[in-house]
Amino acid sequence: MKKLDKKQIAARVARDIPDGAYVNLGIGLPTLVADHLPRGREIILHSENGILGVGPKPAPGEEDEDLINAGKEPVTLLPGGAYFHHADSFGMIRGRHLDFCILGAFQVSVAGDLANWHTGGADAIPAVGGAMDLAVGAKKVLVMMEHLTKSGESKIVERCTYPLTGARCVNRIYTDLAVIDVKPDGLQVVEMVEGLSFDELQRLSGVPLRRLATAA
Amino acid sequence: MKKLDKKQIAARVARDIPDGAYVNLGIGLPTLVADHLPRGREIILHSENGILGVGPKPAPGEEDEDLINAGKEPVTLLPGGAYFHHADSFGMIRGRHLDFCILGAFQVSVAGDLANWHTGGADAIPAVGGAMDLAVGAKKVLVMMEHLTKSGESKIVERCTYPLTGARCVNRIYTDLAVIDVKPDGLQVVEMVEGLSFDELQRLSGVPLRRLATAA
Amino acid sequence: MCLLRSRLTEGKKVRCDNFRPMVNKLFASPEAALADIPDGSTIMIGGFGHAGMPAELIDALIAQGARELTIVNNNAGNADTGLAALLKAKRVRKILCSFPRQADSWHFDALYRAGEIELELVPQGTLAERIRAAGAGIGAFYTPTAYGTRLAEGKETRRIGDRDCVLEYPIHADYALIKAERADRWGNLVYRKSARNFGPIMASAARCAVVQVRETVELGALDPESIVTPGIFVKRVVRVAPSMRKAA
Amino acid sequence: MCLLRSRLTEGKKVRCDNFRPMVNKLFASPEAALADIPDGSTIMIGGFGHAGMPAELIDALIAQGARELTIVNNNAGNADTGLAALLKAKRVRKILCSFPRQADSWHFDALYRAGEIELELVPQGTLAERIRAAGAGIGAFYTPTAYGTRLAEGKETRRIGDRDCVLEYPIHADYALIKAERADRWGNLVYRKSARNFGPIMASAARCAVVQVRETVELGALDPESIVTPGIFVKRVVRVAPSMRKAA
Repeated sequence: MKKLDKKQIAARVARDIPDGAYVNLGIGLPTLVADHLPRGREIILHSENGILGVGPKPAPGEEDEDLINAGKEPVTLLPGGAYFHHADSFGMIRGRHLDFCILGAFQVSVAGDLANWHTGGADAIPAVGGAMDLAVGAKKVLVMMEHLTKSGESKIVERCTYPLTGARCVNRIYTDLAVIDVKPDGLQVVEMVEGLSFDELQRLSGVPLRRLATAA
Repeated sequence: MKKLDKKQIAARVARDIPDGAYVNLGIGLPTLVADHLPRGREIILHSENGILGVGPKPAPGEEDEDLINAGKEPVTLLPGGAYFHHADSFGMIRGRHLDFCILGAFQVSVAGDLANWHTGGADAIPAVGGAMDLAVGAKKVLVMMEHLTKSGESKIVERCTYPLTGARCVNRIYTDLAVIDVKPDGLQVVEMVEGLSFDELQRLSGVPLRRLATAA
Repeated sequence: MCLLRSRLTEGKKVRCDNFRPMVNKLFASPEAALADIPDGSTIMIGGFGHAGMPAELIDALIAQGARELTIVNNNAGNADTGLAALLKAKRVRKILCSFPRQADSWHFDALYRAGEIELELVPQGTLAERIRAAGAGIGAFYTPTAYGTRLAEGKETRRIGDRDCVLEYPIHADYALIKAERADRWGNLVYRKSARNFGPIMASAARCAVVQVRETVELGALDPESIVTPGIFVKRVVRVAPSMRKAA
Repeated sequence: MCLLRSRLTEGKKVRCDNFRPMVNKLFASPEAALADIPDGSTIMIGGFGHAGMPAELIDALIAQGARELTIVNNNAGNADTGLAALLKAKRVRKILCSFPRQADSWHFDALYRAGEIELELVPQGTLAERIRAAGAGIGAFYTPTAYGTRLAEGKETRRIGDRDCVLEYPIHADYALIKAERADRWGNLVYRKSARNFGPIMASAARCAVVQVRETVELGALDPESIVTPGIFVKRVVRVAPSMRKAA
C-alpha cells in the first residue's frame, strides 16, 4: 500500500475544507494544511492569539515580531483580516463560531475522545495551550495523525490511555492510511489509501471499524 | 432652614468628586451633577451605553443621533473619550472600575439598601435599566434625593418598603437637608443645611442618626 | 485515494449557510436578508434609543410576517414605529429587555396589561453579559447584580469572595438584527459612536446575524486594528443608503 | 452648608491612586512605575511569544527586587531573559499559565522538577476568560473547556444544555505589566497586530495596570472608535523608545 506522507495527509484534509470556512489550524502537523488549501477557495484562518484572516509566511526579511501565529511563527494578514484580544479570540472558539479546527493527536478513541496534550509520564512537564478549548469549541474537530505509533500500535483506541484533551469531541480522523468518521454508533471508514484492504485496515486499527455504506 | 433646591444638591455632590475620578451619573436628577463639576478638575464621565469621556450637551442643531447618553439625551465626547459595546461597558461597572456612581432613590435604608426602580405597585410596569448593575458595581455609590416624600415621610427608612435595587450598596446620601454617610454601624450626619438642628433632622428622618465626631 | 463520499459540510449545526463561492455576505435588500425567518424564532434587535436601531430591518421583519417571536432588545418599543409596530401587530410572544416602561411605550404597555405578551425583565448589564455569554460559549455565570432583589427571586445564589452572586444563563438567538456603519463582503464591521451598543455582542450570540450598514467597502479597506466585529460573527449584510434612512 | 469634613475619597478600595491634578498617568521610567510592588504580589505579564511582551517592565521588576510573586502569563519564560530571568532569580512562588513547557523553558523546567515553583496549568481560553471575568466583575463561570480531563479534576461540574461544563473562578491581580503601541495621558491604549493578545484583559483584571508603550500622543489624538483599552483600566504609562527596545 502507499502510505501518505505528512504533506499528503495535509492536502487530503485541505480538500475537505469548503469555500468560506473559518478554520483554526493547531500547532505542529496541522499548520501544513495551510500550504495545501485549494486555489479558488476563500478560507479564513483563525489563530487563537487573536487573528482572523491569517495569510502565508512572510518573505524572508519581512517578518514582524508583532505578527505571529499560535505556534509563534511569523505570519501575514490577508486583506479583510482582523486583530482581537485573547478573551474575544477564545470566545470565538468556545462559542462554536469556527467551522473546523484541525488538531494533531497521540490517540483518538472510538467514542471520539482526544488525547493530544500530555503523554501521561509522571515526570513530564505538562503544557496544554489552546487545545482543550479548540477540542470543545469548533463545530467540527478534525484530527490528523499517523495511524500507528513508531512501535506499530494503533493510535485509534478503544479507550485513550493518555490524559484526555476532550471527551467525545472528534468528528473525523485523517491518517496516513485512511479517513475515518467518528459516528455516534462507531467508526466509519470513508476512504483508504490505494492497496490497503478494509480487512488489513481493521487488523492494524485494532478497534471495530465499518465501511461507509455505498449505493450498491 | 434653607432647603437646597435640586441644582444646589447637584452642586454639593459635585464638590465631592475629586480630580481624575471616573463617574457614572444615573438618569434623572443625577445628570444635573454634570453641570456643576468644579472647574479645573478633570472628571471622566461614563455612560453605560458605551461611552467614557462624555462631554456637555451639543449646541442646538449639532445633535448626533448616534451620540446619546444613558438617558437618551444628545451629548458630546471629550478629547480622550472612547466608545465600547454594552458588555464591555457593564464589565467596567460590575468590575468596580468606576470610582463613583450617583443615583436617584425612592428610599435608602439605614443599612444602605437602595430602592429606586419600582414603586411596588401591582399594576406598575417594571423597568430597571442599569440601576442594579451600578448599585453593586461602583466603588462608591452616592444617592441624591429629597429628604422627604411629598407627604412628608422620610425617604431614609429602617427597611425599604419598595422593591430593592441593591442591598447594602449606598455609601453616602445627599438630600435637600443633609449629607449622610452610611456606615457599618449606622447613619452618620456629615453636614446639615443652615438653620437645621440635628434634633430636627433626627425627628424628620425617623431613623437613628449620629453626628460626625469632631475635634472638640 | 478512493473517495467514497464527502459529507463533511452537511452537519446540521451549520444552519445559516456561509459557504458561497468567494465569500460574499452582501444581500440585495432587507427583505432578501430576512426571507427565511420562521415563526417562533428568537430575534435580537440592536440599538439603544435610536442609536444603532436597525430601522429598515425591523420594517422588513414586520413585512415578512413571522409570528410568535421572542424578541431581545434593551427596550420594548417607542411610539408607533419599529419594534413598537411589531408589537402592535401582535407578532411577539415574549420580550426580554431591561427597560420596557417609557413615556411612549404605549403598545407594549397595552399588551402587557392585557396579558398578551410575556416579559422577562433583565438588568441591563446582566442582559449584555448573558448575550455575550451565548456568543462566547459560556454555560452560565455568577453576577453580583440583582442579588437580594425581586429580579433574583427563584435563582441560584452563591457567595463568592466578598460578593453575593446570582447564577445567570446565556441568551442565544436564531437571528440578530443590528446596525453598523460600514462593512466589507466578509462581514467585518465598524460602528459609529454610541450606536455600537449591543451590536457586537448580539452578532456573536445569534446563529444568523443580519446587519444593515450605511456603507460597504472593498475587502481590506477596513483597518484590521479597528474592526469591532470580525466577519466570523456576521452572516448577512445589507446596505441601507442614508437617503433611505431619512425616508424611513 | 457647614462642611464638617469630607472623607469621601479615602475609601480603602482605591489602592492605586488615580487622583492627580489634570489626569496624567505618564511615568518617567519603568523603575518609577514599579517602585511600590510589594513582596507577595500577584502580577500579570502580557505577551504571547515576543509579541506584546513588556520586556523593559520585566527587567525593571527584576531590578526592583520583589519576591514571593505569583505570576500570570501564557508561558513560563523562554531562554535566559525576561520572565525566565525572573524565575531564575527565584522570585516567583507560583505561576499560572497554559503552556510552560517549551524547548527553551529550561529555568522553569529546573525549578519545577526541583519542586521550587508551584504550577497552576490552565487551558489558554479558560486563562483568558478567568482574567476577563476578574476585570468584568463576574463571580465565576461555567465553561465546557477541560470537562472530563485531568485539568478539571476536583472542580465543580454541571450539565448545561448539551454541554458538560466546569466551574471556573476569576484571576485577579495586584499589578499587570503589559505592552501597547500608543497611549495618551489618560491611559487610553491601542496595540499593534497580534501583540494585543492578553493586554486588554490583563489591564482590566489588575488593581494597577502598568503599560509600556512605544509612543505617547496628545489627548484626543487617538480615534475614540479605535481605542482598545480605555484609560479607566490603566494606572501608569511608561514610554519605552524603540531604540531602547532594540538595545534590551
